[in-house]
Amino acid sequence: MWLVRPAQPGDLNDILDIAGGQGPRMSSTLPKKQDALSSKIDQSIRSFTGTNKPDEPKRFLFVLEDTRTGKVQGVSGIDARAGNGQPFYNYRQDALIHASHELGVSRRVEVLYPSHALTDHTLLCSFAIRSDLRGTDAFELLSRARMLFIASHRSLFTDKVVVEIQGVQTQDGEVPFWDSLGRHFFNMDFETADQYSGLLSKTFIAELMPPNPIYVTLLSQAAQDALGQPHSQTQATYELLQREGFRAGCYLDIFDAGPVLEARTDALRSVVTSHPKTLHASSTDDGETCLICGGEGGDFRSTLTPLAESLKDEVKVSPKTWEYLGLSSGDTVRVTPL
Amino acid sequence: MWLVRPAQPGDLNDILDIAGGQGPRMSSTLPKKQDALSSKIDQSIRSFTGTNKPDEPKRFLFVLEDTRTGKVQGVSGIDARAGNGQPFYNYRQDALIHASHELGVSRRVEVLYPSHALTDHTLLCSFAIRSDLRGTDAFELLSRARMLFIASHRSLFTDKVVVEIQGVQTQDGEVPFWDSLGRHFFNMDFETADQYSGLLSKTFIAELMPPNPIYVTLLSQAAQDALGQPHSQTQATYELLQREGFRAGCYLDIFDAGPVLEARTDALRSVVTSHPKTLHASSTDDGETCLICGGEGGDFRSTLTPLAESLKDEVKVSPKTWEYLGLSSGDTVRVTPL
Amino acid sequence: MLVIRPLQENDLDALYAMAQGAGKGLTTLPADRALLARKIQHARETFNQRCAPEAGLYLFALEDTELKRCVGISGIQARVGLDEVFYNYRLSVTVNASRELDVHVRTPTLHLSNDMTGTTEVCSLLLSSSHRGGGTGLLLSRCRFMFLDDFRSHFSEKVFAEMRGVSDSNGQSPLWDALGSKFFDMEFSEADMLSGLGNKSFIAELMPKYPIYLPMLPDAARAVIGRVHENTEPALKMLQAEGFNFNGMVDIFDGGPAVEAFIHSIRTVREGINRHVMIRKKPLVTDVPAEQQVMISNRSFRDFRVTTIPAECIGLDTVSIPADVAEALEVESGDLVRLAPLKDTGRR
Amino acid sequence: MLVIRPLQENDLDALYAMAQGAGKGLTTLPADRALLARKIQHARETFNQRCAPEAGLYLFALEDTELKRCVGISGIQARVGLDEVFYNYRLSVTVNASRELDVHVRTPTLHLSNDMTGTTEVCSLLLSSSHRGGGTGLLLSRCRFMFLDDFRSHFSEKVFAEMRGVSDSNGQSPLWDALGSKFFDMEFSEADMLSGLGNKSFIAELMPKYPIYLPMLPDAARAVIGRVHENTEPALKMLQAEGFNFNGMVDIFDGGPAVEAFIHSIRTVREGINRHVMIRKKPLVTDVPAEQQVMISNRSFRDFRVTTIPAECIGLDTVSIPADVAEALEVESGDLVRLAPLKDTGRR
Repeated sequence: MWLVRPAQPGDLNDILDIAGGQGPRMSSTLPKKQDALSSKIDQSIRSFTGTNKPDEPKRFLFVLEDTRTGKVQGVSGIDARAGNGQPFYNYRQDALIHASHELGVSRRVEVLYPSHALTDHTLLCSFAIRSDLRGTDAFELLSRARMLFIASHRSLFTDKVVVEIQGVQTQDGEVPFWDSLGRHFFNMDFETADQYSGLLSKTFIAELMPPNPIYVTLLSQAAQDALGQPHSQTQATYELLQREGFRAGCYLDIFDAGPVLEARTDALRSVVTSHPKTLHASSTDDGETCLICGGEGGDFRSTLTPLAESLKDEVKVSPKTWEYLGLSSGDTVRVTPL
Repeated sequence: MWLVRPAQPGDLNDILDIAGGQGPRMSSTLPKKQDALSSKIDQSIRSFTGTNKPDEPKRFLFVLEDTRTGKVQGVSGIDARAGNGQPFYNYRQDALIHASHELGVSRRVEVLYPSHALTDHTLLCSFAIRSDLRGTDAFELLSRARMLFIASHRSLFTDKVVVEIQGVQTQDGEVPFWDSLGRHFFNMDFETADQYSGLLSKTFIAELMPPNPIYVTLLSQAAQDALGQPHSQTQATYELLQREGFRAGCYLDIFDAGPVLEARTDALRSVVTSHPKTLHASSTDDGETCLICGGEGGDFRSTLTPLAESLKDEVKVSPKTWEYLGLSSGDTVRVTPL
Repeated sequence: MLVIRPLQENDLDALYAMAQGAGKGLTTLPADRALLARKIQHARETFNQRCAPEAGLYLFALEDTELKRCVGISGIQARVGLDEVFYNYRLSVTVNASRELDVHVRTPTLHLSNDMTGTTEVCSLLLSSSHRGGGTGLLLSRCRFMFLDDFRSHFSEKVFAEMRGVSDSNGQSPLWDALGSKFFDMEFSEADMLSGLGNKSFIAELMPKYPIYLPMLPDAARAVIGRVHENTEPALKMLQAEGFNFNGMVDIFDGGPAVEAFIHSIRTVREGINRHVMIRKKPLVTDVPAEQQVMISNRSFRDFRVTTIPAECIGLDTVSIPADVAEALEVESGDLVRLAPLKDTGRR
Repeated sequence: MLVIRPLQENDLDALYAMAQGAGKGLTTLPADRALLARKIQHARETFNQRCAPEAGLYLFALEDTELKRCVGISGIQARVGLDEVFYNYRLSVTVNASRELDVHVRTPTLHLSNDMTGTTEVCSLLLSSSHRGGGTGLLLSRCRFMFLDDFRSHFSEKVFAEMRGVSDSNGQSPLWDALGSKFFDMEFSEADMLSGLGNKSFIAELMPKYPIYLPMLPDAARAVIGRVHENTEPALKMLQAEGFNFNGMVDIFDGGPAVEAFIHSIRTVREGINRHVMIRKKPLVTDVPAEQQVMISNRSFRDFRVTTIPAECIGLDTVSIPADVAEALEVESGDLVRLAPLKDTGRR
């Protein structure tokens, strides 16, 4: 059985295992170093339990546990406020029309503007899972449990949710957008820059990023082609998020030009479909498989369950599922179809 | 009875009368000079009848006729593509976060970026009406008949519709935003600039507009206060457009910083509610007053009518209304509630 | 004798022929008869002080008095950028540094600039191929500095010249190919010509307004920024010898450099001396090497004349010149004339 | 006797006292003992050539040999902007013109610039109030140009100085109030101090990156751009007399101008001459007016010394100086020394 729950200090090694197997784009929100990851877990626990230090931003980290083995097989996160109190950097792709009436010529000139417009929106992040689970129900559970958490803790989050999708990277690790732009200014390779961007202080981006807008036409062709394109490995994630209601807007990652997806929180599929209902026992283990969650803050749990019956205000679910969720009859749960 | 129909050469003097009574903001799309207005009417006729010259943009001009007197009491327009083949200028208001981690300070810095992003979207424009009709059903007819025209000629228009709302101007004609910004670069008063902007060639804007983004904090307080604020006289228009589904986004007029409202064409209230139906006679003149339209291209007519009965695919309307619309039983019409 | 004088209406044919021969390098004098006629007219009004000083266009003809024909031309524009907008790129540097990460990067950056607006430009130098060599080019170019010196109030303190940038034998400019062509839907030669015709609103309309970071351009384009066309190297050397320096401004199309100098520090100005004319009867060997020649100007605004004489003519207070030279200069005994070496003598 | 020599560790107390007395004008030498000690240490390493030439910081002390105390200081930074990012505003012009509408508008514009990066700066001049007057300030300032001249390879071709901008008696800067304060959540004095401490990443983080159009600033702010504080006017005049000119760069906080000159064209450099030392026995009246004094340097990099002597000591090939002066300069008979007038003599 798959269970999503808040990350705990004991998950450290399992998470490090998973983080190490991920592409570099992840490292900005999921540290690969023990110290950094350990404090991230501590911060997450404080966030779940509402015991944050003064001014400490809320950052939540979830794990996907295989309950048969107790082993963690995936991790996902939410930053309540993108940027965590600092600017959240993106490029905003926009077009200017350069036209000469007299000469009768008109050209669409694409420009990348440095932007912080997504700062303070809720950010889905830190998603990593064992590659053999990609595209399975467990994968969907790990990702969407976050939406259920948002639904059941709505006041902690903003009206808009964003998520960065890894951009184009060649098989030998080259990032065309970085090579054409960022490399010249940061004077380091993509992986190094990406790791630094996981640090709390984004001062180095303010210091090193080109201060003026960038003309797309001056980028290499490979970089132009990569604008707003997701990495092929992210396809399952991308599709899942689209089904959830996320759409690519005009924002791009400053390092690899991957797309930033946006959605209105209250229009997220998981939020719309998962009204709170009272938990009751079903006499059968049959039913369509659904996502279910329950529990407040640090007690939040989410899992997959066959749904025996769903009425207006109550659901009937096998008591086996109750155990995983740590709930009992009469408790409030949220259910959403796969 | 009020009738909205395509403008004709014979409407010239009536329209000039109305245009002369309007605030300056109108003049950019509704010329106050006979020659310019006359060619605008001719271009509109070509647009309605699909006889545009090669590369000539489609621009539609409607009039509100009092059928009892035959006199035109209002005018409204649609540009199929904002900018009409040239750039459509706006400021895009966006924010950068200037934050210093070390100093623990963070400041939201508002910036106005020159933008042409709304170029080629369908633009509602040229709206002018006798002031005593403002807020009446005739006022609503004149404005919304355009949405009905868009609904019945959907392929001529784009997926997004925008409309500029006049910005703040003091009682003695001062435009705070212009005085704080545009005046320094254009070296002319607001009214002059606004009139020039009605010319087909927007070359002078490319030539005279400050080429770089503007920091809001450096504008005068009055100009900052005016950003995105509609002129008090536009309240009825503003509310009507909001009911239609228009929302203010981040775009502002470059001269007076009035808001630019945006809507998805297919989500416009008039478009959503006005499915084509077959016209039949009603035996009564009673019924809720609705907007009705019919006719293709140059034959387009729209008026107010009591709606006797509306079924899935047909409507029953008094034959009196048929006359105004130039339609008869069995013709296709669109009806939408006030 | 070769004499500098203001350009006249009847020089049009000669001017047109020279402009045709010049090819595409000289954008300020395109081979367009109507335009050239207007330029001559403008120059006439300038010398006759019938136009505002800041609108002045001074065009000087080099007349071969035997051929009775204009064989060269050079010009001064009193102030650039008043009638149209004058654009350059300023070659600047953007520094990004992070002490925390020990990174320090300097990025050469082109900023669109109008900063030359209101400055005096020396321009439009053309010389018939038949008359090249022997210091004739020097006379045609440097006579302008004598004029600038004598009539400083008509000009800015600084004067500059734009040098033709690098292009290949087909007229392709590496900078244009990498930058301009991405924004202008035309060939380099067309943009250059349009710009030369003085109608620059298309630049305001089509030019990128934000800075261009050079590392984003290909090597071939970066290499030509601030460099001159090989045909222009002699002209650049001459101006450098006069005291002109690269001022950080480059042409927006081909990246050619602008060089500038304060008028008071131009060598011809610094080395200029005044003498009273004495008409000599003694015969004079005028056919001396360029190194031994000096330019002599009559210091007249309206009827400016310059020719060259052997340096040996110069005395302590006077200069003794043959009658035909005096006639060519329209001076008489006792008139004050200005003298300056024709060629770089190596003294500083 | 007043002698210029490299600053030493034991000058710290005197330096700290002077820095305290200087108030907020001098951001490069804040009254912070630890920082001043580091600066002295840096200068020691520079004179002893134990740091890279481009990282050099040359600090000269003016010692009153009777008081045996440092009574003034002046400095040269070999290259600015290498360790941190060096910011200026470039005062530029944006021209917008429409021929069709007959509009032509020039808008003065401030562009954030790092263009001084890598350039040599003369800086950090402080003089005890007890020793002002009589040309002592000139000696303290101009001795640096003798050093620059003798060791040009350590410096850039151009050298510049930043002049303190206008602020009122409460330390309020009109430009800061209109511009900086809108972006930095702090007082002018705090920003100025932070910048002086050399940690400029807050500037990269908080500074507006896009150009500032001057017409959008209030008159009071526009009026001070490129203008110096009234207390700094004498220093500006001195530098102008040396040949320094405003280079279009102004301070990002208070709008004070930067002035610059090519080393080779600085008056002290141009008027400098070399002579061989002769120790004189004849008595010498040393107490002559500043106009009759010349600076004399020993031309030593590591133990640079300068003092003043009466101009009458200068002979055709030699300079005859008393034994105590020779001792102060650490020179012997036959050594080559450099001489330059202390005060502007009006010659050009």
